Amino acid sequence: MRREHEVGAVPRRQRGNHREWEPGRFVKEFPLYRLVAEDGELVGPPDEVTLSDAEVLKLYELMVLNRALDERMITLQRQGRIGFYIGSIGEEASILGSAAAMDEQDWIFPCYREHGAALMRGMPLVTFLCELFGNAGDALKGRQMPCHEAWRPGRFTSISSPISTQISHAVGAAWAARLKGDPMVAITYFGEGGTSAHDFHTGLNFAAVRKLPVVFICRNNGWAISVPRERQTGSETIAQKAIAYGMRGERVDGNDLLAVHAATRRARARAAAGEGPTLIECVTYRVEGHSTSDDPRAYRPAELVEPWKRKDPLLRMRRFLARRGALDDAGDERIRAGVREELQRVLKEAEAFAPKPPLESLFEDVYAEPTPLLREQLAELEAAVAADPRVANPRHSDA
Amino acid sequence: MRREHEVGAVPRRQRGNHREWEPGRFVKEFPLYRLVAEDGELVGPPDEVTLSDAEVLKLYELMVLNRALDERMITLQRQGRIGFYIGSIGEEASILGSAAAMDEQDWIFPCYREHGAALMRGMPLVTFLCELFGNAGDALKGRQMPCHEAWRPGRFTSISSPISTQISHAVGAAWAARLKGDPMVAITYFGEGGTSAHDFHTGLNFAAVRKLPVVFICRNNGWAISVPRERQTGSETIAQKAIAYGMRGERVDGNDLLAVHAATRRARARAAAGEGPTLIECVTYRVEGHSTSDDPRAYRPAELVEPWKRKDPLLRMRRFLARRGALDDAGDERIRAGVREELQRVLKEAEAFAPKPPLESLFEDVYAEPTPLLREQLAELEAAVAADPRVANPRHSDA
Amino acid sequence: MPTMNIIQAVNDALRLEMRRDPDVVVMGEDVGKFGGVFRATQGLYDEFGADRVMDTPLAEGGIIGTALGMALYGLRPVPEIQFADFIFPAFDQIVNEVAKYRYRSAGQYSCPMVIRTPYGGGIKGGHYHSQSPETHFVHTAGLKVVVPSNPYDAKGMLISAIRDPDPVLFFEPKRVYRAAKGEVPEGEYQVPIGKAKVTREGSALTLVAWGSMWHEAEQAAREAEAEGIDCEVIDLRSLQPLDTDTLVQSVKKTGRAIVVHEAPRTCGFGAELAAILQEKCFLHLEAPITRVTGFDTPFPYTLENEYLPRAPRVLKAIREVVSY
Amino acid sequence: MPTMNIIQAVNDALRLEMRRDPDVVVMGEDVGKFGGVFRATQGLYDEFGADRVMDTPLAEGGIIGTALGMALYGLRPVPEIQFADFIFPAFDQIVNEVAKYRYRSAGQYSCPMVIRTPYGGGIKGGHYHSQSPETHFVHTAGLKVVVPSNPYDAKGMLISAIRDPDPVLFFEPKRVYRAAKGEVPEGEYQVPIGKAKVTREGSALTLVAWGSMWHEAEQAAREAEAEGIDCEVIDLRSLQPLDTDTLVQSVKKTGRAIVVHEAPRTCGFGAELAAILQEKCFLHLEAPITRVTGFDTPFPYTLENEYLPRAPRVLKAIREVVSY
Ligand SMILES: Cc1ncc(C[n+]2csc(CCOP(=O)(O)OP(=O)(O)O)c2C)c(N)n1
Ligand SMILES: Cc1ncc(C[n+]2csc(CCOP(=O)(O)OP(=O)(O)O)c2C)c(N)n1
Ligand SMILES: [Mg+2]
Ligand SMILES: [Mg+2]
Repeated sequence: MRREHEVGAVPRRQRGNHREWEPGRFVKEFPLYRLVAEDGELVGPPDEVTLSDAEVLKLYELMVLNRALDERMITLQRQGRIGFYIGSIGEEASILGSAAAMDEQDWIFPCYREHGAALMRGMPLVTFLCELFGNAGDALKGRQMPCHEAWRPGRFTSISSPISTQISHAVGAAWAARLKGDPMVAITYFGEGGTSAHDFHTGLNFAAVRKLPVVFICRNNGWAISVPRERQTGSETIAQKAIAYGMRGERVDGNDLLAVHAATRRARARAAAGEGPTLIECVTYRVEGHSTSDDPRAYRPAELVEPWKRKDPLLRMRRFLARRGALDDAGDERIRAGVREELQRVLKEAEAFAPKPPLESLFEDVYAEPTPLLREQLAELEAAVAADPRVANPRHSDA
Repeated sequence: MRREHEVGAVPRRQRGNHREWEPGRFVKEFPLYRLVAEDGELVGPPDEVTLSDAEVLKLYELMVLNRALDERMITLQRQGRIGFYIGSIGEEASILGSAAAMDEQDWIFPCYREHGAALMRGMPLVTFLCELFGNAGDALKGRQMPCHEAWRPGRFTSISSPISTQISHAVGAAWAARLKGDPMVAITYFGEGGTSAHDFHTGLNFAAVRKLPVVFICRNNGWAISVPRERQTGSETIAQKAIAYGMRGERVDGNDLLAVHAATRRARARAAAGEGPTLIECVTYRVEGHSTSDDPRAYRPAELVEPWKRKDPLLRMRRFLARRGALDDAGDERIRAGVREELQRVLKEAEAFAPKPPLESLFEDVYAEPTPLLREQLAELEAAVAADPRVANPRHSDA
Repeated sequence: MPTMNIIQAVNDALRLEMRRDPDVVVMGEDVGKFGGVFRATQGLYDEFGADRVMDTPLAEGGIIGTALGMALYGLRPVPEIQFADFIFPAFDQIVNEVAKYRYRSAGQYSCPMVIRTPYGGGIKGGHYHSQSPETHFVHTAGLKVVVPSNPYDAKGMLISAIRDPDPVLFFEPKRVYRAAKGEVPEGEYQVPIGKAKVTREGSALTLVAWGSMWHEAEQAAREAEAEGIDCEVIDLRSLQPLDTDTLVQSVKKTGRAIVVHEAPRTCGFGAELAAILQEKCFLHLEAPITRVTGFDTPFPYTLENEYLPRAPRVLKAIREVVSY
Repeated sequence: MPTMNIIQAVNDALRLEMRRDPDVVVMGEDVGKFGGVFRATQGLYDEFGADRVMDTPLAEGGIIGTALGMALYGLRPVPEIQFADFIFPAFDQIVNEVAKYRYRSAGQYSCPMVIRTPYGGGIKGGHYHSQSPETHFVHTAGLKVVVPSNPYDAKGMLISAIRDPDPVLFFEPKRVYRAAKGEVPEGEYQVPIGKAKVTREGSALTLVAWGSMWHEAEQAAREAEAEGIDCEVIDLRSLQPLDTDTLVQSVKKTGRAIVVHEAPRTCGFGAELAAILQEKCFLHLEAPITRVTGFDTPFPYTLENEYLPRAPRVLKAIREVVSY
């Protein structure tokens, strides 16, 4: 390890050299990487395409499912059947393109919009829906808010609400894999708002100083609830933040499934080869409100959204596939109909579960074994429910 | 406010553009700014010199005092007369050059090595020494560890041990000054280890997004206790971290008083003009142990330190002044003798204070007014001391 | 007098204080144009402008750290933490910096600010939109901690908090943000920090609660009354400083006490109250001080009503304590 | 049997566990070549290499966050926080992530780790090298919290903690790091987590303490004995889970109890102990449970001996409680 400062040659008569960043410098230094234009034409180097048409078609199907799922669940929330929903409308390519670029053994550390990646990793749709209901079919025993799923069999980790905490988890897992000699590369997701959080800084710094195998995906969707990207950071691009850590950075058209896939694939390969982590900025847009709790009309003029509707990632892939003769209108309609039916069927299945997990589940999994205190508290709660059913039923209690 | 993503032109057929940083790129992009060479020769553009010879001489005198103070206090600690000391041997130019470049009304948010700046801002030497003793003359009522002084009349804020917490305080004060229309610019200090901390990230991000009047001084002294700079961050320079925030960055020879002063002066001017903050990396070296609690022989080969002893910032200024005919050997000896005498005299003065602040001071300043609980606890403690003098005197108590 | 809910009362207090004192500023995530995710700062951006109603980047540590700097320099910042669950990234700034700044500088500096944050369960928020972390801050010397339960107190205590020379954690009971309505005087008035309120007099036992759970305690007291049990109810309002006198007086009279809070029981503020009351009322106690609280688990989603110490559980405890 | 101090015992436990289980890794600031600022990890770097004894950048949140990721993936990280005062930047990761990971994933994932950190006053550390923040973690469901007072327990409990399936906060009493010496068996052995130890039997009252303050309690008990007061002393060792049975049994016997801890009194762990004991031993109590603790101020520098609840203050309380 070199322990001496590297100061470089010190030029004589050198003038004060504080760096001013001419406007546009980093936009130029990190040009938007794109393979497919909005009209579906392949505009990038064909040898950089990392997906076959059949693979694109499969991902397109998943995008359609993801979109339909989001739309349906937003409706369900409005109907009061679930309490909350947060989805990825408009950001599907950023999520699915990158997740698909990872290998089977790789771990995914999601933010809260990556439900499509959970499904890709084999989480049954019904299990996902049960999580939204928090019912007896929920793999999480009804413990978390909707959209905070976890799916261990698919190495899809547990979602928490606090922003960006997952970033250093990904770094730690990658570090562990390296120590164990496993070929695992971790991928983690966050929004551009999440780059302001503490854990973005420590996560990227730890990863870069150890050259750990991590791919950092920033979904730069322009908004953190009501806060526009310009109020979030003074940097022109998110990608340039990689420089602070001596890490690679890349800016990608986040609505271009192929570009996201190719960039992630390259980042993964470098990470696996011991060349360290990459920060990928997927430039995309949050076309809807932040979540079902939000109404963007209070802070965002509708005109801003319009151009992004035209950049819809599903539309682009549909056009791409159409150009390549891999998907026609009838085929597309078949996919959509299939998705609608599946959703309908699985929704029924999910709603058939008992609405609540059992009482004792409240005290499980706090520790590997319940402590005496928790056993005491369960007994206390059971006695209370027995004494007064209102304990377990708010309708009889609230004023 | 522009709320749309600036994506720039999207080139067609553009190849994957993940940025690799060729080794040395940022060392070149942020060349070390120097005005005076090690032999004392002015090697930078004369019009960039921002100090008269008389001013340099005054700062040189303060550097000599600072050095003598550090050396004397380390001895005092070894003699058991004070409990702890942390100084700035070898880093005097980084600290004093930058502090001197600020205006009278500017606030200083120190790390824990900027005692010279406190003295520059009018903190009486005896008050500083009383803080080290934590005695009845201590302006802090014996509450903090040695070297955690605060000096409100000089707008020198309160030192705390947790690393980098002061950074966002500086940003907040600068923000407040702007809202109030005051021409205040805040300056804050931290080590290169401190750039890994949470508060570095949030502080710089908040400052840049609002273009606040702050000068960030990183004393890159190569070490964070035993952790070398290479284990701290993967970036080649600290200055390049400015890019992540869209902030100006500059790398300066931290052992060159004139260069540090000139760079800070420029940064201050830009900040005051509403052009936003600057991150200045002062490349220097921690020639001694981290503090009196540390023994660097356990982790740092002595050879590493040798070259830096030759780069001593005091020596360089002495040579510079000698070349300019502003200081001869006799003059230098007079300065040193004066400093020795002053230290001796003030030390006596400080040691004359009662060793402890009064008992009731323990309960003051927790709140503006003591709460009933605290009054009760004071009474409890007074009763305990009255009942058993050992309560206030450990020699009678410890096993 | 107009009728307001708690959000409106908070909003009114902020507006009045900002009109009165140009140094009062509001900051946080989404507090600007949007007016806060609960709309507590609605309209302030329009009235006072972007300079005094500041959206910040997404970093609670940065919000509190910069608020501290503002306070040192002479502003009166009122930072909002969007949910109390998200206060932990700012924990170091709050407990190591804000709380200790006056003490460690021996009064040379101080950093008065009011950290507003909605807390507590009952809105189907799961682990991360339901926590009640008040204990952490009560344990930290140098901070004041208040929790109003109704619009009148919310407005009066927020005004007091903003004028207070010390940093105040202002926990807002989001479960009753809109449900708790009441008459609120127009214009400014203060409700002093450090004073509890006896909201119901009784002799059988003392119920102590604050924030959302005060409503459950009141309801339980009403139901107990129907059974002939005559509860005294205390709305604590201020946890630090604590109105020990009011508590002790009540418990010396009733000889029995139940503390109700949402946070997990172990080391919750109920523990402190039990410790103090058994110490100061020892010879008057006819039953142990009893705690009806959240359980020692993370806050659940589906079973949140089972988790929360609502009126039926309080009522059960009342019956047990009076017959001890 | 060799004689060791606490640092040596901790070092021995780490070495043995790292030899036994290749998944055990040590990480933190200065823990590598330097062996930690208190030298608790000395020699581990040479024996196990830079891959298993990892110096990290200066960011406690990053240390705990990455440790969490490592634990998810199957390592057993033992992160060191250099001083307990610096644990707060990691507070969010600890209370919102580490503590809740198993629960929120319903057991799909878990993140066992041992967070070692020296705590407490008495080394002239002032505000930021003296704090005792145990309460915060005891209040947080999902964490275990232990505090050894002597080398034997330090080694045995650290081994237990490393093998524990849950995250454990391991607070090391730095005031007696070197002063507390004792015989420590060679090779591995466990001291179970969740069991208190009666270190002195007596009938007049029960003294409860842990870590450094156990030594003060013991000394006070010795001095009280000279006055004919026969104290029972309990070294709590484990705060969460708590050995309620041992405590209750003792207090039912003696009818009187004093809790001694360094942290500020309000909402300190003594409050929880007082609350539990008055609840479970109500009819046996002959005096209030009394707390001898640090005061509700930041930890001072010069007056630290006045601040700490040392033996003379404990002795005074003993006299008062027995004559209540
Ligand atoms: C620590 C923390 N602070 C605040 C919040 C509230 N919050 C939830 S999402 C969000 C905005 C996130 O924006 P971004 O990171 O850009 O992600 P996006 O929602 O756009 O995908 C905020 C402020 C939170 N969840 N966690
Ligand atoms: C939050 C926090 N973590 C750890 C420490 C212990 N500590 C004190 S100084 C230091 C190293 C700081 O290095 P650097 O920032 O480079 O400053 P330097 O001492 O070199 O001036 C560490 C780890 C601390 N004071 N605060
Ligand atoms: Mg966003
Ligand atoms: Mg350093």
